[in-house]
Parts: sequence; C-alpha cells; structure tokens
Amino acid sequence: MKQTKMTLSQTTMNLDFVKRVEHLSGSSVRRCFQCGKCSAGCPMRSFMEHPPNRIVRLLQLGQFERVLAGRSIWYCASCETCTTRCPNKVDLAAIMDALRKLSWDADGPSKESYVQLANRLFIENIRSYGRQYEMRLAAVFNMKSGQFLKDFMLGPKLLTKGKLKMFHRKNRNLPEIEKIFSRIEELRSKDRD
Amino acid sequence: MKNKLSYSYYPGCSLHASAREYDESTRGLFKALRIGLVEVPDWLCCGATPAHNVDELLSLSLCAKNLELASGVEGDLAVACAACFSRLKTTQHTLAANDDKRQQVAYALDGPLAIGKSVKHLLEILAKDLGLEQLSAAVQKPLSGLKVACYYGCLLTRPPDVPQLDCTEAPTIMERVIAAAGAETVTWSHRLECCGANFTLSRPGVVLKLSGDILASAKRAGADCLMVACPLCHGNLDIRQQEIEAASGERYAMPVFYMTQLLALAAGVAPGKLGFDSMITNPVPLLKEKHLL
Amino acid sequence: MKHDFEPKIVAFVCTWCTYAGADLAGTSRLQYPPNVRVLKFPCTGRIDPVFILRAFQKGADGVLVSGCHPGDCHYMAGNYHARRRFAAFRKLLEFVGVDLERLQFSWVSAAEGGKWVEMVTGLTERVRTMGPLAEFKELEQAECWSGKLDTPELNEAYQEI
Amino acid sequence: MSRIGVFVCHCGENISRTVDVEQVAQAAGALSGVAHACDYKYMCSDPGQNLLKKAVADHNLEGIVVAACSPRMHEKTFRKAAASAGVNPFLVEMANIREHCSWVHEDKAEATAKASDIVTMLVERVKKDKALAPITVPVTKRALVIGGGIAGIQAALDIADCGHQVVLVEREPSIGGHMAQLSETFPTLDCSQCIMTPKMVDVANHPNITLHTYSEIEQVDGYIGNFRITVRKKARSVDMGKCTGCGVCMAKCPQKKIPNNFDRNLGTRPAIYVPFPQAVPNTPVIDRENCTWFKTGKCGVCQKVCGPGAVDYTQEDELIVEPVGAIVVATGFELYSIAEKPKGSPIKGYGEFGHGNLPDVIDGMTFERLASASGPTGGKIQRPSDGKEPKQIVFVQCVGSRAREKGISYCSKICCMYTAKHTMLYKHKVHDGQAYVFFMDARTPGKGYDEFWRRAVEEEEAVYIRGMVSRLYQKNDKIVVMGSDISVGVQVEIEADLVVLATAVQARSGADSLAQKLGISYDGYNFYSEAHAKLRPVECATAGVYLAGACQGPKDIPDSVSQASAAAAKVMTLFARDELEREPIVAKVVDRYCVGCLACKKVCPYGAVEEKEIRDRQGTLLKVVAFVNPGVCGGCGTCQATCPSKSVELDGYTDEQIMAMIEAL
Ligand SMILES: Cc1cc2nc3c(=O)[nH]c(=O)nc-3n(C[C@H](O)[C@H](O)[C@H](O)COP(=O)(O)OP(=O)(O)OC[C@H]3O[C@@H](n4cnc5c(N)ncnc54)[C@H](O)[C@@H]3O)c2cc1C
Ligand SMILES: Cc1cc2nc3c(=O)[nH]c(=O)nc-3n(C[C@H](O)[C@H](O)[C@H](O)COP(=O)(O)OP(=O)(O)OC[C@H]3O[C@@H](n4cnc5c(N)ncnc54)[C@H](O)[C@@H]3O)c2cc1C
Ligand code: SF4
Ligand code: SF4
Ligand code: SF4
Ligand code: SF4
Ligand code: SF4
Ligand code: SF4
Ligand code: SF4
Ligand code: SF4
Repeated sequence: MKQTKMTLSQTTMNLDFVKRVEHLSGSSVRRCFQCGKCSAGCPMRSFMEHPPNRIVRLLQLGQFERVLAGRSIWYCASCETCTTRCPNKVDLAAIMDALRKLSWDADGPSKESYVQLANRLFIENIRSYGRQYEMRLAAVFNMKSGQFLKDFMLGPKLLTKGKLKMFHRKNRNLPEIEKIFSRIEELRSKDRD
Repeated sequence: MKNKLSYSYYPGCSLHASAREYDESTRGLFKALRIGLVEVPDWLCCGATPAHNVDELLSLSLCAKNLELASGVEGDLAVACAACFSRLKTTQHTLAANDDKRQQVAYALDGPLAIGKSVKHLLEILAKDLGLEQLSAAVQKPLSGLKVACYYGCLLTRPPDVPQLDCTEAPTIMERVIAAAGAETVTWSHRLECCGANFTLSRPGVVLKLSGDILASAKRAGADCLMVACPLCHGNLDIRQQEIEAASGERYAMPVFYMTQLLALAAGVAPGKLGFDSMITNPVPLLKEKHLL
Repeated sequence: MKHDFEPKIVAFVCTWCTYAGADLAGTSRLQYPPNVRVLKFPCTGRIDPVFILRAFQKGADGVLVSGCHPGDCHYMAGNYHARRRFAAFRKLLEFVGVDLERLQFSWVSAAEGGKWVEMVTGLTERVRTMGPLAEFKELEQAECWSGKLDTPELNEAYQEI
Repeated sequence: MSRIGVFVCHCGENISRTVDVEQVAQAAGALSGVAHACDYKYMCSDPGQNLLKKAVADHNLEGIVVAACSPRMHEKTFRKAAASAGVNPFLVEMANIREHCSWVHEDKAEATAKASDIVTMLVERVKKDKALAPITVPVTKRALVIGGGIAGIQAALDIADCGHQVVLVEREPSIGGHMAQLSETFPTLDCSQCIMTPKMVDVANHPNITLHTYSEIEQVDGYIGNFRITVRKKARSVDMGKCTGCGVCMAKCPQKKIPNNFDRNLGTRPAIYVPFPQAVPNTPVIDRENCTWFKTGKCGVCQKVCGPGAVDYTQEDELIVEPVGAIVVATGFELYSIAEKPKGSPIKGYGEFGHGNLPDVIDGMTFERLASASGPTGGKIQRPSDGKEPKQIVFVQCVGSRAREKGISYCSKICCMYTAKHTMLYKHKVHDGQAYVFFMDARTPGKGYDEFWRRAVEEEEAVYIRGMVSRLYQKNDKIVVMGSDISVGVQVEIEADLVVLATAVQARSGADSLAQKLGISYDGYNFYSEAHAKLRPVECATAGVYLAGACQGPKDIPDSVSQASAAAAKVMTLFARDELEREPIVAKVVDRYCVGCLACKKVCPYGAVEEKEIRDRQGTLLKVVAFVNPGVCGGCGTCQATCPSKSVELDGYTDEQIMAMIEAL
C-alpha cells in the first residue's frame, strides 16, 4: 500500500537507525539540503521508486521502513556519481552500502530478490573457492532464480570464446578464508545485538 | 631501452576467465616493455560490488588480505581491473580514516594489518612510472588512423579522493596513453557514465539501456572502437552488444578493446597472443581496414 | 538558608558582554548567591592566567571566567586568544593540583542575565559541595609574591633573557 | 595615593533597601588611604555631584570611588564631575553595588558585606590608577577610495559633495566596475549604462575628486586621520594631458584581435584601447603585452596617427604619495568562471559541466554582455559557437555557491535575482524561446524582489525546476542538460541551445594582499570583515578604514550604494572634527623589558603592534622591540596577557591595578 501520509513525532522518526547509517557509511545525512544533484546524475534512477535524494530525505525524517521497503537501494550500481557530485559531501554511495547491509542483516524486507540472490551467490562462491567462477555463478543464479533459459544464447558463445571455465581450482588458503568469514559473522552478530 | 620497473600483479577473478584477453595482453605488453610482473600467489577475489554492497567488512577484509599477500612480492601492486583497483584503494582509504573498522578487519584477519602496499592501476604505471615518452618509444606499429573512444566507466576516477588517478570529471589519462601509441581519440559524452556494472547477472535489462547509451554516444562521436580498462565494462559493452543492438534496433558493430590489447599490438606483440579471437564483436575487419593486422 | 561553608567565588568578566549580562540580571531583579566578586576587564583576551592563580592563592574557592560568545568579541578575536590560552592553562592548573571543577569558563552575552545567574549559582553550589580550597592558600603563605612588576628579582630575571 | 574619597549612594531606596549604606561608608572610611567617606541619597543628581566636587576641594582628594550603580550607567557622569573639580577622570572608579549587589540579593547582612568588599577592591584599585590624558590625533580631511565600481563612485561623490577632497584609485583603465558591464538591472529593469555613466562623468568632473585610473595601492602607512598612501600609476603609454579621446589610434592599430575582457572575451579590441566606449577617463591605454611595438620594436602606428602627439612609449610607472585621513575600500568582487582553472580559488572546478570547454555554456556576466545594447552583439542573444539565436535556454543557479564540497558554502545573494532578470530579458528578445531554470531555492528577500521573481515565472513564463543539474554535455549542436525535478521526483533532460550558469560571487583575487597592506581583516573567503555584523557593518575594526560594496560580501547594487553612502557618512563624521580624541585605554610597551618576540603582534586584532628598532648613539642596532601605535590600538589587552616577558601594559587595566583588586579579595 502506498503510504501518502507521514505522522511525524519523536517516536515515529527512527533517528537511531539514521545514526547507524551515518556510522556505517561515515557520511552525514543531515548535510543534505535536497538539491537533487545526486538524482539528476544517477544512472539507475529510472529503475528506482525513490530517487537518491529522496532516500536521504526519508533518512532525515527517520523513515527507515520506507527506505528499506522499496527496491531502490538494490538498484544502486555503486557508480559513485552521486557521491562525486554532491555539493555537500554526502557519500550517498556509502549510505546505499550501509542501507543494504542493514537490510541484509534484517533479512531485508526488500522486494528485489534477484539482486540479493546474485550477491549471496557471489559471496558464497568466494567462501567456497576463494575466487569467482563466473560459469558457476551464472548457472546457479539461473537455476535458483528459475530463469533456466536466461542468457541461453550467450553461454555457448562464451564457452567457445574461452571465456567461461568449466573447471576450477580452489585456492590453497581456503582455511584462512573460512576464518575471515567466520570472524566477520561473529562481528556482525555482535553488532546486531 | 632499459628500465628496471617491476611489479607485483593482482589480475582479479575475471582476468582468469571472461577477461582472459586482458590478462594475456597485459602480460604481453609488459614483456614487450620489459616491465617485470609477478603474480601474487593465492590472491583472493576482492569481493567486488556484491561484497561491499551488503557487507563492507567482508569487502575490506578480503582486500586487506590481498594487500597482505601482495606485500610478500616485490614491487608496487599492479592492478588491471578497474573494480579491483577501486576496492583495494577504497580499503586503504577507509581503513586509514577509521580506527573502528581497522580494528575489526585486524580481528577478522587475525593479525596486524599489512596494507601499506602502493596500489597502481596499469594506466598509472604506463603514464606515470614508465612515462608516455618511453611508451611511444616502444611503439613499432603506430595505431594511426584508428579512432578510439576511451571509456573510463565509474571506478577509475570516482569518488574524487579515492583513486586519485586523474581528474575526476575530466580525466585524460587513457587518451594520453593511447595517443602515445599513435591512435586518434574522439571527444565524446559518455566516457564516465555507468555501463550497468554487475546488474548484468541479475537485471540485464539495466545493462542493455545504459551500455546502449554509451555505444550510441561513441558512435555519434565517430569512433571506430571503444577502449576499456575493466572486465565488467567490457562484458557489458562487448558481450551484450548484440542484444543491445537487437533491443534498440541500432547497429553498432563496435569492437571493444582492452587498452592493453591495443597497446601491445602497437608495441609489436604478435596479434595471435592478444586474444582478439575471444572478443564477441569481431575486431579483425576493423584492424585490417586500418592496416594494423 | 545558612550553610557551614560559604565559598568565595571570583568572576573575571569582559566589560562588553558578561559584565553587561550581570547588569541585566540586576535590572531584572534576578536573585543569586552573594558569594561572587566581579573583576572587570576590557576583554577576556586581557585575562592573564596568573590572575586566576593569584585569585586561588588569595582565597578564591572557585573562579569564573566569562566573556563574549565566539564571534561576538567586541575586539573581534580577543576571546579566541583567551580560549587558546586557557586551554593550556587548565593543564597547568591540573598539574599543580587544582580541581578543574573549581574553574569555569563560559560565554554570557549582554542579553543573558539569566545565564549569568545560572553560572554563578551553579558554580557556587558546586564549589560549596567541594569544600574550601586549602592547599593554595598555604602556598600563598609560603611564597609571598608581591604582585609587583618592578622588583629587583624580576628585573634581574628579565636581564637574563 | 593616600587621599581617596568614597561616596556611597542610596539610589533612593534601590540600594539602601538591601545594603546598609551607612555601614558601608563607615567601613570605607576606615580603609587605609581613604580621607573621606560619606553616603548620599542620589549621587548622580546635581546636588550629589556638587557634594562630590565640594569634597574634592575640602579634603584635597586625589582619587574617588563612587559606590552606586553600574559604571555602564554613570561612570561618565562622575568622571566629568571629578574632572571639573580638578581630579583626572581616570582616577575615578565605580563600585557597582546596585546591579551587582542590592538588586540581586535579599539578605541585608550578606549584601552589605558584599558591598563593602566591592568598595574595598575598588579603593585598592584606585590607589594604583594613573592619571591618563585623552589621546588626540590630527585629522587629514582627505579621503582615499579604492575601487571605482558603483560603490566606490557613490562613496567618492558623497564625500566630495560634502566639500572634502577625495582620491579615487581604480585598477582598470576606466572606472565603472561590474555595473558598467550589466545590461538592465533588477528589480526595476533600468538600463545600467543610463544610470551609471552620468555618475562616472560626475566623478571625472568633480573639482574635489582626484582620479587615478590604471593605478594600484602600493603601500599604506600611518593610521586613522593620518594615512600616507603610495599609489602606483601604471604606465598608460598615453599622455592623459594631451589625449583628446579622438579614437584614431584605436581605429588604426593593426592588432585588432585581442579578446576584450570587458565583453567577457565575446568581442575583440585593439592593443591601444579603452575598455568600452563610455569609459571614464576616455583616454586609451596600450596593452603592452599585446602591442607589436612593445613586443618587437616595430609598428608605432598609433604614435604616427595621433594628432596631439599623446602616445608615449617611454612612459614608466609613477609612484605618487597621497596623504589622507580615511580610507574607503570598494574593490568589489569577481565572478567565478568555470573556464579558468580557478587560481587560489577554493572552488574545485566543474568537470561535470565541461570545465568551460563547451562554448555554449556561459556565465551570467557573459549573458549580460549578450543582452546589452552596447555589447558585442548589439543586444541580440546569440550563442557563442555559431551565432544562432537560442530557442531553448537553460539557466543553472548556485554554481559554485552553496556547495561546500566544491569549495564555497555561502550564498552569492545576487544570482537568484539576476537569473530571474535574465529569463525576462531573454523572453523580451526571443519571443518564441523558452527559458528553464534549475534552482534549489529562490532567495529573493528585498523590496519588490519576490514580486520580480514571480513575474518571471507567471508572466514571462520561465519554467522553474526545483533540482540541480548533474551534468552537461555536447550532443551534436545541443547541450544536453541532465537535471532532476525533486518535486516530481524524476530526472529531467533538456536539449538546450545555450546554458547560462549563475556562478559564484567571489572575493577579488589578491584581496588578501590589499588587506594586508591596509591592516584590515578578511574572512576565510577573502571578503573583508566589518567590525560588527549588525552594529558596525561599514567600519573595519582598523580605525579609519571603511567598507563599501561587494568587497565585504556578495551584494547587489542597492545594497552596495547604501553601504557606500553609509561609509561616506562615517568618513564625514570623522572629518567633522579637526582632532580625534579617544579613550586613552591603549597598550604601551616597555622597551627595556621587551625581548622582541613579537608574540603581541601576532595576537593583536587591530594590527596595532609595529616593530621598532632601538639604536645606540652611534646608530648600531641594539634590538628590535614591539611598539604599539596608540592611534590604532583598540585597547583589548590581548597583547598584555600574551607577552611572555610582561613588557606591555594596557593603560587603565595594568597588572598592578588588577592585582591590587585580587589582593583585596
Ligand atoms: C551577472 C550579474 C548580473 C548582475 N545584475 C545586477 C542587477 O541587475 N541589479 C543589481 O542590483 N545588481 C546586479 N549585479 C550585482 C552588481 O554587479 C554588484 O552589486 C555591483 O557591481 C557591486 O559594486 P562594487 O562597486 O562593490 O564592485 P565592482 O563593480 O566589482 O567594482 C569594484 C571596482 O574596484 C576595482 N578594483 C578592484 N580591486 C582593486 C584594487 N586593488 N585597486 C584599485 N581598484 C580595484 C575594480 O576594477 C572595479 O572597478 C549583477 C552581478 C552580476 C555578476
Ligand atoms: C521575529 C523577528 C526576529 C528578528 N530577528 C532578527 C535577527 O535575529 N537579526 C537581525 O538582524 N534582525 C532581526 N529582525 C529584524 C529587526 O528586528 C529589524 O531589522 C530592526 O528592528 C529594524 O529596525 P528599525 O529601527 O528600522 O525599526 P523598528 O525596530 O521597528 O523601530 C522603529 C521605531 O520607531 C518608532 N515609531 C514608529 N512610528 C513612529 C512615529 N510616527 N513617530 C515616532 N516614532 C515612531 C517605533 O515605536 C520604534 O521604536 C527580526 C525581526 C523579527 C520580527
Ligand atoms: S546531491 Fe547531496 S545535497 Fe544534493 S540532494 Fe543529493 S545528497 Fe542531498
Ligand atoms: S552510486 Fe547508486 S545512487 Fe549513486 S548515482 Fe550511482 S547508482 Fe545512483
Ligand atoms: S592617443 Fe591620440 S589618437 Fe589616441 S585617442 Fe588620444 S588623441 Fe586620439
Ligand atoms: S604600436 Fe602597438 S598600440 Fe600602437 S598601433 Fe602598433 S600595435 Fe597598436
Ligand atoms: S542567490 Fe540564489 S542562485 Fe545565488 S547562490 Fe544564493 S540561492 Fe544560489
Ligand atoms: S518571507 Fe521570510 S521566511 Fe519567507 S522566504 Fe522570505 S525571508 Fe524567508
Ligand atoms: S610580546 Fe612582549 S616581549 Fe614580545 S615583542 Fe611583544 S611586548 Fe615585546
Ligand atoms: S591592547 Fe589589543 S589592540 Fe592594543 S596593541 Fe594590545 S592587542 Fe593590540
């Protein structure tokens, strides 16, 4: 349901959330004066329901449900255009990162499952192999997202061009990698409570 | 020609697979320029966009680990992929400024951090360490007549205080490098626009739109080909080019070269070693037309 | 209300802002404890930390230093210099063993009669609970500097520089 | 001092209600050195003052303490009374037992004790007081005005009309400043030239104004009332006495293609030139950098064609010394231009707008020249690249301003209004064109200002889009403007024929070095600082120097003119007297102790501390010490508290006086 009314009070504005975003991103949210320059240059604007400047605005108002509910944050390409051009050094790209992390941690209410799925697979790949194996990534993604025939035409072409490796070697330092992952999990769970 | 330049080398995941021609041409070019290149053993994925997208700490830790691994190899760290370059630089930048994060990463890596290695993109090595004069001196087959649209994408220059490779909004480093090899460069509008990046997997529609705009702009400017320094950009502009054509009804047939392919070609490396055959948009007719093959 | 201990509070204030603020407290008939003695300066920039030390030696139990708000200095920048000077001075005071709670810096403008009252009342009450500052008065007995500038000892010292 | 009189006031009942005044007087009388102590109902009344005078005579008093109200109330009254009785006014102290005592305490015993303490402290202080004589300095009734823009012109005319001599120094070959470049001016849309040129001519013809154009301030010595200004008159290469302004030289000069800066390089000028036809003075100068004769020793055409023989290649810079009593600084501003790599400017540059490499992206002043009837296009709006009339024109506000990441956080104040003006001028000239404005806020406070902006929107149909522009790029012969409309929440793309950027108003480059010569302060952006933002907005903290116009901060013409007239009024107030008298609360350095560290010089907010050399009779340098110029010292005492060797003393607030009070605690 589209919410067209906002009741503002100290209880409806979740400013703690905003503080966490500011802490994680290392960027102030308050500095934004809504010039819209970020949104003017954002290549992904047309795929988002909230333009970047509105994301910041919603944060200023402590409306984190509205921010996280949409798919906007998952459509940010981390291109850094907004951060580069913001006249107030609002690091929107970092804010987007922080929002995604918070959403991810909260097992995000976002609708954008494909992007999330791709991210998840990508990271799992690193954990199991140390490096990325594009072939596996693409195949598993298609399988899990139920789009078995996506890029059907592309696969064989890439294979013949030597661009997809069918077989891969695991890194020798996998135990170390595993340790990094588990320690980060530990830190994250500590962070959550 | 004598120079004693030597680097440790972080190819990044793509260069071992979809961007193997970038890897091969880089090695070829550096050999021709007599610049040493020693691959960092057991390097890991830098985490790329997905990691920092949802887990900054993971991204920082993976990069810090790579920097630590690289510290075991002589020479500054040469990076080919713009995305890896950006991640490594961002890691250094973030950890230098943030004690909390530094401590967390140190905990994750279980030890003191060794992240001081100087990280350099190939462009920097060619334009600054080697120098444009040396580079042109090594040219055996000038790329005369080839009109190149240099595509920077997002991460080579942004955000302003991280990569510090060149001017953020009006860089010229790619143009200078390729001009040193005798090519002509075109002035065009979309050099710094986003190609759609890693949405190629999850939302290819995005890529078709954004990369389509880039191809259109390069064509408008009269370019023969595009030159890139990032496997992701390459993937979107080259591998998806036919889809873009199909979706937009425009015909581009615009070869997308890695900068090292063109430079190595100019430096006299055998074309057979430059992976032209693995490009989707066939560059051979263009190169023949320009008498470069 | 009578107390066992009535602290002596000395206030060093600038003439343009805080002195006028204290005047305003008066014209508004606000009430505050009578423990404070006010010394007027052109500017907080004129306040030499030696004065504060001396005040403690002479029996002050608490000292208030107050001037114009940053940016409002009548002399443009005097209060900035003062602020910088006092930052160093606080360390010195701490070193010689004065509880820094006895020394308060603040900004009171000519319009802040109420804030003046708050400052004075707050400091008086705080110092009251801390009790008298004994060590320094003893020091005074031992040392005996006349406060004069033209003494032979000082002249000799200057010659040496 | 042993003969001190103490006078305790009842203030009706204001004091005596809570303070036992008799007891205070009695206690005072017992203090050592007090020769007379009494109380009285109203000390400030005539009988009260007479009582004081009489006591001085009767008891031969040398110092006086009046225990009454705040010194801010009646110190002057009692000092005057004492002076008329023959006691130096600086030997009078007020013990504030009303505002600081009787009014703020209830307990009579406590209040009385406190009042006695206060009186004791001031009795001790008065013992250390020294008689001070008011400082007087003569006033040279001539003013210097630096900068001949509208602000400088207005100030010069006002002062000169009042009958005083004015020296006006202008850096450029002509006076006029930015206003001479404007087409029409908000909020009334009158023609800038029409209202400006008569004033420029008035300056040239005024018998009281000496005009030095093509000149700069070389050196400033002295202080309020007594400045000595060294002016460098740059070599014009044309004898102003002989030149008739016929213009033949300019017509014949073969070097014709030099970009005319006055026209923002849209047009060209010869090497011998006046910046614009209405220039004052109408005497050309030779731009030696571009003149063939100066570059190669050949040509000499202008000299040959000049009838009166005014052209003189051998002229050299000339230094003139002008004695003046007051200085008005009116050096104006500079407009940030994205084309020039900003030198010394805090602005980082606008690569996303093409770094000035897109010919059809211009700034506001360039648009003024396009719209000006006397401009390079004769008032036709034509874009620089191909001279076509733009049908889609986009204005972008706040370029450089309000962008702290780009370097400047302030609002330039004039651009909202001139952009609205530009949309109107455009509409008046290109009836079938459409103007768009990207803006964040429309800042239009001022009489008739908001109405003006609304007129641009409602009647002249400019489309205002709330949101900024991220990028501009060339696409074929259009400029693509990528903006956003944050109200709708969409990206907006416009293919424009011409883009006009409202770029930031900045301080003059080199404003800081002029400030250092003048000893005035400036803010982080190099705008000159006023003594007080609200109450002394036209004075510098440095006495005798006044500010007018945009050199103090972004300003439009009405504000510049108001401030100029105010500065002139301040100068005239100063000139109304032959001598300046000021409170003798000034610092003095004791040479003997001073070690010449000059710590005092660094902290002095008034730049009053100078270096003084001490030499023996043979003239060998013994040491360098600090010297406080009493004409300049503001009396803050910062130097004294800073001096490591206690060698500088502030009269009226000496260490002795203050220590005496502390000792009396
Ligand atoms: C595009 C644009 C449009 C505008 N439109 C309007 C408008 O419609 N209405 C309006 O009210 N205002 C307008 N303004 C503002 C107006 O231009 C200024 O308010 C006004 O020019 C300020 O006058 P000034 O005398 O302070 O400064 P300036 O006009 O800058 O004059 C300063 C003078 O001092 C000289 N000078 C500088 N340094 C030195 C030195 N060291 N020694 C000697 N001389 C020196 C300069 O050469 C110049 O002649 C506009 C401004 C711009 C940029
Ligand atoms: C809520 C508010 C907040 C403000 N805050 C600020 C701020 O923070 N900073 C700031 O710079 N400005 C502020 N201002 C603006 C500031 O108050 C005015 O700029 C300023 O008071 C104007 O002074 P004035 O002398 O022109 O007028 P006024 O203050 O209005 O004085 C006019 C005087 O003339 C008298 N008078 C009127 N008619 C006659 C008559 N016929 N005969 C004789 N006497 C007459 C009136 O009684 C009055 O005493 C604020 C204003 C408001 C409303
Ligand atoms: S560019 Fe910066 S200031 Fe402007 S709206 Fe975006 S975040 Fe806010
Ligand atoms: S970083 Fe994300 S939000 Fe910012 S411009 Fe790029 S895609 Fe848009
Ligand atoms: S210099 Fe000579 S020719 Fe030129 S305007 Fe003056 S009088 Fe005429
Ligand atoms: S001498 Fe110089 S100014 Fe004179 S006509 Fe020749 S080029 Fe022009
Ligand atoms: S006056 Fe208007 S356009 Fe100019 S800086 Fe201020 S808000 Fe921006
Ligand atoms: S009317 Fe007042 S509140 Fe409204 S914009 Fe103007 S100054 Fe601001
Ligand atoms: S600070 Fe004191 S010693 Fe140093 S120069 Fe000034 S007066 Fe002399
Ligand atoms: S008293 Fe203040 S103004 Fe005077 S010389 Fe000392 S520091 Fe400067």
